[in-house]
Amino acid sequence: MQHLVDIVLLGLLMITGFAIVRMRSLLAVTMLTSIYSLFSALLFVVLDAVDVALTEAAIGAGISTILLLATVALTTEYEKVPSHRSLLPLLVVTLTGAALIYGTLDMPHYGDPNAPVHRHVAPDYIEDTPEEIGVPNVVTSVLASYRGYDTLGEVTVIFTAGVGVLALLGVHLRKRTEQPSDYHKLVVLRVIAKLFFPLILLFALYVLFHGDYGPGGGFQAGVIFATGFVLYALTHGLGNAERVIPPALLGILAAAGVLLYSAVGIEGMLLGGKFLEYNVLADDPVSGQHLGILLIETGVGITVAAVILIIYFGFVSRRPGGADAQDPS
Amino acid sequence: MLLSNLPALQVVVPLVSAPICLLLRRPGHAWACALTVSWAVLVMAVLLLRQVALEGTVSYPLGAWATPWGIEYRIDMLAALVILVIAIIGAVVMPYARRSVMQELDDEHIGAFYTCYLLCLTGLLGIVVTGDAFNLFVFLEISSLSSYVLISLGRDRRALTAAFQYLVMGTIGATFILIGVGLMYMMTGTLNMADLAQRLPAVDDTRTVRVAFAFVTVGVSIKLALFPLHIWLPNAYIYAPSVVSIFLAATATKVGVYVLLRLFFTVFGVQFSFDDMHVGDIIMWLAIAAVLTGSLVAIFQDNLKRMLAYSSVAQIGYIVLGIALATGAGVSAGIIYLFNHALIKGALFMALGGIMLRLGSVELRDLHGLLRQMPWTVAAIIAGGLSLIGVPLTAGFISKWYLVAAALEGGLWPLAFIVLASSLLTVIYVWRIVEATCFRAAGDERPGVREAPLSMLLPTWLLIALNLYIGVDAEVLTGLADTAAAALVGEALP
Amino acid sequence: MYAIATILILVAIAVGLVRAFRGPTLFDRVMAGNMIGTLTVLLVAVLGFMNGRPEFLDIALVYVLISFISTIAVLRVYVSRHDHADTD
Amino acid sequence: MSTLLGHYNYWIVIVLMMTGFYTVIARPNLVKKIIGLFIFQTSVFILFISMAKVEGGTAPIIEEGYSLYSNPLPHVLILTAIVVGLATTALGLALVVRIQEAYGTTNEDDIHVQDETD
Repeated sequence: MQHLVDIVLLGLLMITGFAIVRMRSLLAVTMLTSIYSLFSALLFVVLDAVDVALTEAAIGAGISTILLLATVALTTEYEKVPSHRSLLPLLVVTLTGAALIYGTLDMPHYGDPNAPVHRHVAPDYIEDTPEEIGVPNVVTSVLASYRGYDTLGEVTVIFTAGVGVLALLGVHLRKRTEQPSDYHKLVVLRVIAKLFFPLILLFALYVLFHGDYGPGGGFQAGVIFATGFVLYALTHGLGNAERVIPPALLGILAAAGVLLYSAVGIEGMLLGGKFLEYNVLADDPVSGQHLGILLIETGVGITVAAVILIIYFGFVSRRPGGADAQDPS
Repeated sequence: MLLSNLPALQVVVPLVSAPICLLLRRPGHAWACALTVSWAVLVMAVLLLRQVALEGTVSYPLGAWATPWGIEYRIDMLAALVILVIAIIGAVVMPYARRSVMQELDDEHIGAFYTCYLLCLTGLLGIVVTGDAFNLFVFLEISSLSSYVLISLGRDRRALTAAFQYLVMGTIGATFILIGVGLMYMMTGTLNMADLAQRLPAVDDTRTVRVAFAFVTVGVSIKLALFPLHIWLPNAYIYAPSVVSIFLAATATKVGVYVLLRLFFTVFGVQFSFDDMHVGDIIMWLAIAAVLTGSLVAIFQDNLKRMLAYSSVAQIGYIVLGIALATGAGVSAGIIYLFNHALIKGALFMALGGIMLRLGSVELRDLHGLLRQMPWTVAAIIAGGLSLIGVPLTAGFISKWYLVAAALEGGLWPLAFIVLASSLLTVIYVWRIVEATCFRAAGDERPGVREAPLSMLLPTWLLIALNLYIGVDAEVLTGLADTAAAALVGEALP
Repeated sequence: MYAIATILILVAIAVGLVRAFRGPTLFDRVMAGNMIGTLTVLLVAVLGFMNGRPEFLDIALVYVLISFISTIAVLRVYVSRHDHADTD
Repeated sequence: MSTLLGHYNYWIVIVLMMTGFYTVIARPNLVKKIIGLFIFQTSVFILFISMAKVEGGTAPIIEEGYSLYSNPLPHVLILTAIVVGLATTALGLALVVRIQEAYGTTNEDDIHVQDETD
């Protein structure tokens, strides 16, 4: 059964991919991209990668789609027909693809339990996690502890994106009174959004603190948290959303998350351990690990939520055609 | 405590200071923060080099997890040298940056600028220090993303398109590297480079590993702008703010070369890379093409930044040429070249930044007779140009000397000939600068154009002085480079 | 039982995809996208029960949220401006 | 036949990757290029996750009654890679918005024309 779902989903992905290349309406393409991402997230569920599925859906189908929509709204909606057709791209792609197919011929088969990836390094993570880290979710233990340094890099990457968007687009404050033109038509939506808003934030906290036991963690929580505010901004207007969480605060929060993460690492050094060694944080190693993981996941969540909001505000506070008066360039 | 954690601190200090820099509201404070950190990084780099020279390769397990389960920092002589290059450039460019950035950027962007600079520094250092293939990808992305932002902050609108083009190509390169790392992981089950080196020989006759090798090589070649994947480079250097041109030209591509060395010699091993995959032959031809086309195109450029950018493409060709020889002498020559070229290009772009500040243009026709008004800056350009050509008593001579010697040692006298011939091409474009600035009368008056400020002139001349010093006394550098090269080439021998 | 449900959901997704491709109006695509989102949630739930680990229903919750918000986003951004059919 | 089944996943994934790659290098519209990058990267994620799958295994969250788990390491790597992908997409789109403001177009060919005539 799993195989069937796997095969069908891959087929659907392929069809969607071809449609994305062919279609010229960027709006339609954006929605297909969202569907593409949703399908791949489904595939991740089938392939046992529940954490990844959660993230891909929230990032790919959620945030990326919204960013794409905002960009299409600020630029053109229809892609022009290329003025010249060249065979070179097709040639490059065919060669690259052929090389990859050639490379698959000696690969271990899909799902083979004796493949090298399942024999070296990884089995020890599964075996040692219960006693060394003491959390059931092995993905969390590897992410936050064994390869915690990669995750620090990941937070830095998203922080970089935040700074970049801040520098490129800036976040200009909107007046509260500046409401969407059809504000009065949105009563139902506003009521629902207001009801949902606290629930979404609560759910984000659940995902954050439940990440040790089930799919989830700081990153996913941050995205969900930000999504709640995006919903609020969509229904109540940007000015109101910026009053709830001022853009100036967002920059500080984004930096604070990275600092919290690195502070945990440096604390490990100060206590005589290595950078990011959690064992020394508490009297017994396992509770040290728990504490360390909790703190860094919180740091990740703060930065991710703040940066996604910076990015969102940055995009939606631009006016079509670049009529942003404050911008000198 | 401090010394034993040196490898981690080398990267963590700039990383932590980046968010702090964003929090500092005033542009001056952000600059001070970046300056302090750059010098701290230089001090650490020197200490680290000393440690490596005394004790040999340093390994640092992050999170105290044993390899290959955790991520390892591994610093050998090569890594220590490349860190030193990055640190020197960073430390010299920061005092220089204040004036240049103040003039070229709006106040509101200055905080973000220094934050991105620190992030870029973090990324570049992280790439060099790490002993983990995936961690390399992560830090590569930190440095790339921050450099896209830095480039896009240039005044000209073409900075935006240059940054976009770099973003697209850079991301393709990074994704290729990711695919390659994935395939390597698939065949070995590990991501640690030392562990990979041990486990790859058992599977290196599989088609999967061969494809993995090809993909990582192509991915890295995009990053280091090896011909013909260099098309992102000229525009990125030209339209970026001056400080960014200096920093990226002197460090980013060098780190790309470092990754290539790591890959060929440490991870896959000389035998697989050069005997089985014949990568030496391929990159040698590409390098020759880069040297010739880069120099030729540079001759016809009227914009000095563009001229130097194409010259960079050629110089990268020389460095890769050394690597392609795959002998101890060749690799050593490549490393020396890498080090010296960073100093030369850094100095040259710095001098251009000074001209940009006073003149607002680096078009050749606007520079006529500039020697009178900016004698020190023009002298710096000429000194740097001589070094670029490879005139004796400059660092450029040392690097070319070793390269030619390595080529002759390998019995490749046509190669030596090409190096000499292309140096003649370099003479031509350097002469064009000399002619314009010294022997042409200024067409129209340039009132108010005077020597670049001391804060910019001193760093420029510091690099030039370093250049001349190496030209006279290169023993320390060549000694270290020989050690590094011997370790690389010898490591893979049975 | 679960198997049959899975197959039916997959068929429904494929049908929805056809509408998303063909359009012709924006509303058709929004509708199709929303429908695929809902079906995805169902599929995650069914797969969870089929594999005996229904505690992963958290994922389904996130999908609901995402599907809800992206539909609103599309409509908020475009509907006020687009009342005519777009043709491909 | 076993080669076919054993490699089905990988082959389709390669087709997907190339779809994205083609979109990046062949399409002049900048937004479309970013979408192409997105597809390219997402497909590479599927490649990694496919290699993590163990036949008959379950999600790597330890629980009584299960002994065979899929490989958690690629999951971790891809979580990181997804974030990197988002960062790239966001920056790329921000650049597109600025390019639109500066040039009035997001078509690569038109931008070249404008740059030439400058």
